[in-house]
Amino acid sequence: MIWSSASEFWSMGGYGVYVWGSMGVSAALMALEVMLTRWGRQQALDAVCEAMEAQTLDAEAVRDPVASSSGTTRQTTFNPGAVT
Amino acid sequence: MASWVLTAMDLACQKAQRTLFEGVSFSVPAGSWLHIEGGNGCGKTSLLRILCGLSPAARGQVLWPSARHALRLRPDRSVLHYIGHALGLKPDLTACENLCFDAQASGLALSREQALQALAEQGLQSRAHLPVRVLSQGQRQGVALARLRTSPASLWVLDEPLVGLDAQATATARALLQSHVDAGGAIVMTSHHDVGLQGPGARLQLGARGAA
Amino acid sequence: MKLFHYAAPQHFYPLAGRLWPALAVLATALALAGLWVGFMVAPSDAQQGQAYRIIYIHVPVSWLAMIIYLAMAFWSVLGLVFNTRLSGLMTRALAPTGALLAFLSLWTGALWGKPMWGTYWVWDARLTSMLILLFLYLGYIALTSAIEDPRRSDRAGALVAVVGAVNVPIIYFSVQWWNTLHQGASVSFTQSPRMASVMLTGMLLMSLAVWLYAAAIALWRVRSLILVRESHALWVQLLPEVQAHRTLRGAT
Amino acid sequence: MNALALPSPWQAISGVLRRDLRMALRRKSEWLGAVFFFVLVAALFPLAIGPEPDTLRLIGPGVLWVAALLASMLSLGRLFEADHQDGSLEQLALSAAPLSWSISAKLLAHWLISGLPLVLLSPLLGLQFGLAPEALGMLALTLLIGTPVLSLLGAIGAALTLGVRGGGVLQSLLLLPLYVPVLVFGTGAVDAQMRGLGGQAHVSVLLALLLATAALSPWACAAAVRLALE
Repeated sequence: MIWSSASEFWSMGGYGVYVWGSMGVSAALMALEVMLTRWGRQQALDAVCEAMEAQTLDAEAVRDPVASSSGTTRQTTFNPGAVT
Repeated sequence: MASWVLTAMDLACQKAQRTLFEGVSFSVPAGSWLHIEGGNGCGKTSLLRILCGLSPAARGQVLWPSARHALRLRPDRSVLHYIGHALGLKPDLTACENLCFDAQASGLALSREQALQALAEQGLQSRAHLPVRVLSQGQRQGVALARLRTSPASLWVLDEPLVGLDAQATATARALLQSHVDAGGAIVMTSHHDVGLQGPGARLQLGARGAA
Repeated sequence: MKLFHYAAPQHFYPLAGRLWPALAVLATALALAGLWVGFMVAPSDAQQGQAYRIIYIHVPVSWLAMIIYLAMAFWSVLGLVFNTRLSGLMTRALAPTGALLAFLSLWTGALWGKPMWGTYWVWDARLTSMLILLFLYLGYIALTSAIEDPRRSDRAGALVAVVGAVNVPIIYFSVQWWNTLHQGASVSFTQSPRMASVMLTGMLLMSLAVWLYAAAIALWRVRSLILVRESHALWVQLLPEVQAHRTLRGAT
Repeated sequence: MNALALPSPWQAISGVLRRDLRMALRRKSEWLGAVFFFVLVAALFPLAIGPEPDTLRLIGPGVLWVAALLASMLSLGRLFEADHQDGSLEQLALSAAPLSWSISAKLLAHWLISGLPLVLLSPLLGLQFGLAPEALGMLALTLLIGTPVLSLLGAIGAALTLGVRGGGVLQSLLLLPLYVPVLVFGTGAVDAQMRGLGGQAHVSVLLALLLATAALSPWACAAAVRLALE
């Protein structure tokens, strides 16, 4: 352990702003990417469920077109597009 | 022309992850025609583009006719002639220039006289030297059909060939198609109204699950 | 053939599912070890004092930004040649992480430049090339998200990645030439500090950590992309997590 | 009455070339606009930076090269977009001649219309920046070699973003990184010339870039165009 005290560690020989600036931002952005990927996962699961619902609606439309079209036609508005 | 046949085996097409049609198989021998029918958005144009090798089929395969053997690779203008919704005419060039340059750009030989004669047969001789942009939609369709007259291809793939034509132009177009089939060529076309071609032919209903 | 067994998204999905958590855990362990060595064990540098410790994040991130782009080019060539669906998805999964690491490389490079040369931005050959690499990443991401049709956007993206990869060495060479040509007052960035062995181990540990982090994130993201891309396939709809999500959605 | 003999692909290429040139001559507004853009941008910088001859001489090559680069990028939209809209790109894809050959003919026509005028105008504009005669000569030479490379690389961007919403902005984002080597060696040659070192090294690298892109770009464009036609 080369640091005598915690404050010396944080000051980093006077360059604390630069060292912790770069380390901090890197850690923050990586954490942000992890959260974004988790959010993307939920979006993907939503997309699959909506696709399944769209398919069941299509199946109904083929079986009895009049009944199903009169009901509210669910528009699959969600376009997964770019899931980052 | 040696006897050949255009065969399509178990074609399927997907657009934006939705299957437009699947299990479509047919064969069009020389001297016959195929009329593809179906509602809007059932994939008629996509099927034609697959037949031209422009877009890939999700499943299945197409064998194109050629003088010697069935071609597996992509066909070209010497074997097949495609007219889509967009007619492929340059608006700034005159009808005659369009025919000549298009033939030359596609690696085919065509003289001015042949082009002018084809336009005359289609009843457009008076407009042969006008820029295409001043022509009406029906006349542009006529220019596209005139290009068909000069094409060496034995297989014609036509998307709505008679749309926008007046009665007289429709008659000449129908005669052109009929003469091509009688001369041993083949036509695959989509059209909302009945073209009424005689001779061996078939109809293909797209859109119903697992078309014939 | 075994190789192509995992080229199908259906088989790659469970494999990625098992791989990425393991890689993530390994990455965090290596990162902690690397940081400990880098910040607690390694001595301060003779000339640069404590500021040199930024290399423990700057160098790994710069390496990875370059390696990820090459990986994207590799997957793209695979996709163009073998027409496998998975390659387009894998390239698309790698791109955001690569772009992030390229940006971090510039960010940490600037923060290191300030104490060393008094300016945040040095037109050094490697920093400039990294800036251009960031543009290549953004170009790929913009193109693939602008094209709706999945198949076309995969292949267009693959073309851009391959053309970009062919140009990376040419760009680096021309920027290097340009830098030496206009050799101004600023000291060049190229002579990195003499590496004491313990510093080197710290940096290598961090490089491995960032490498595993990138792999884990990419595999995790490719799973979501596979779900979206194959949402119409039956095997996706029968997945346990999809069923669980469906009941959850049904409940709300 | 069918056309029988199939002429060689060279005939097809000359057909595409003559057709594009004839169309460009009939519709001058498009490509003349790009040339005027080049002249205007080159005229704006002295107004912005001041008439002081030394600074103008220093920034002259860089400004003219960047203006030429932006002007050639401006005229890229016209390369495939019109043909894609009216269906002639499909007919070209179905042509008996290989698609990459037809595309190289289109690129040559595009360069003759958008690249060559820049080369011919550059000495004239160079005078505004007070460049010495040899520097003007080197500038014209580097543009003569460089603008085809800009067209060849730009064609890949144009083909990739064919029919894509917001394609123009996307094109510049895709192409600017690829334009860096040409810009560096183009301006470097003129700079070296002005400092008396002679720009032969830079010119040879520019020629290498030209040969490389001339070999690879038509193939990549053909692949991208086939992709866009799907």
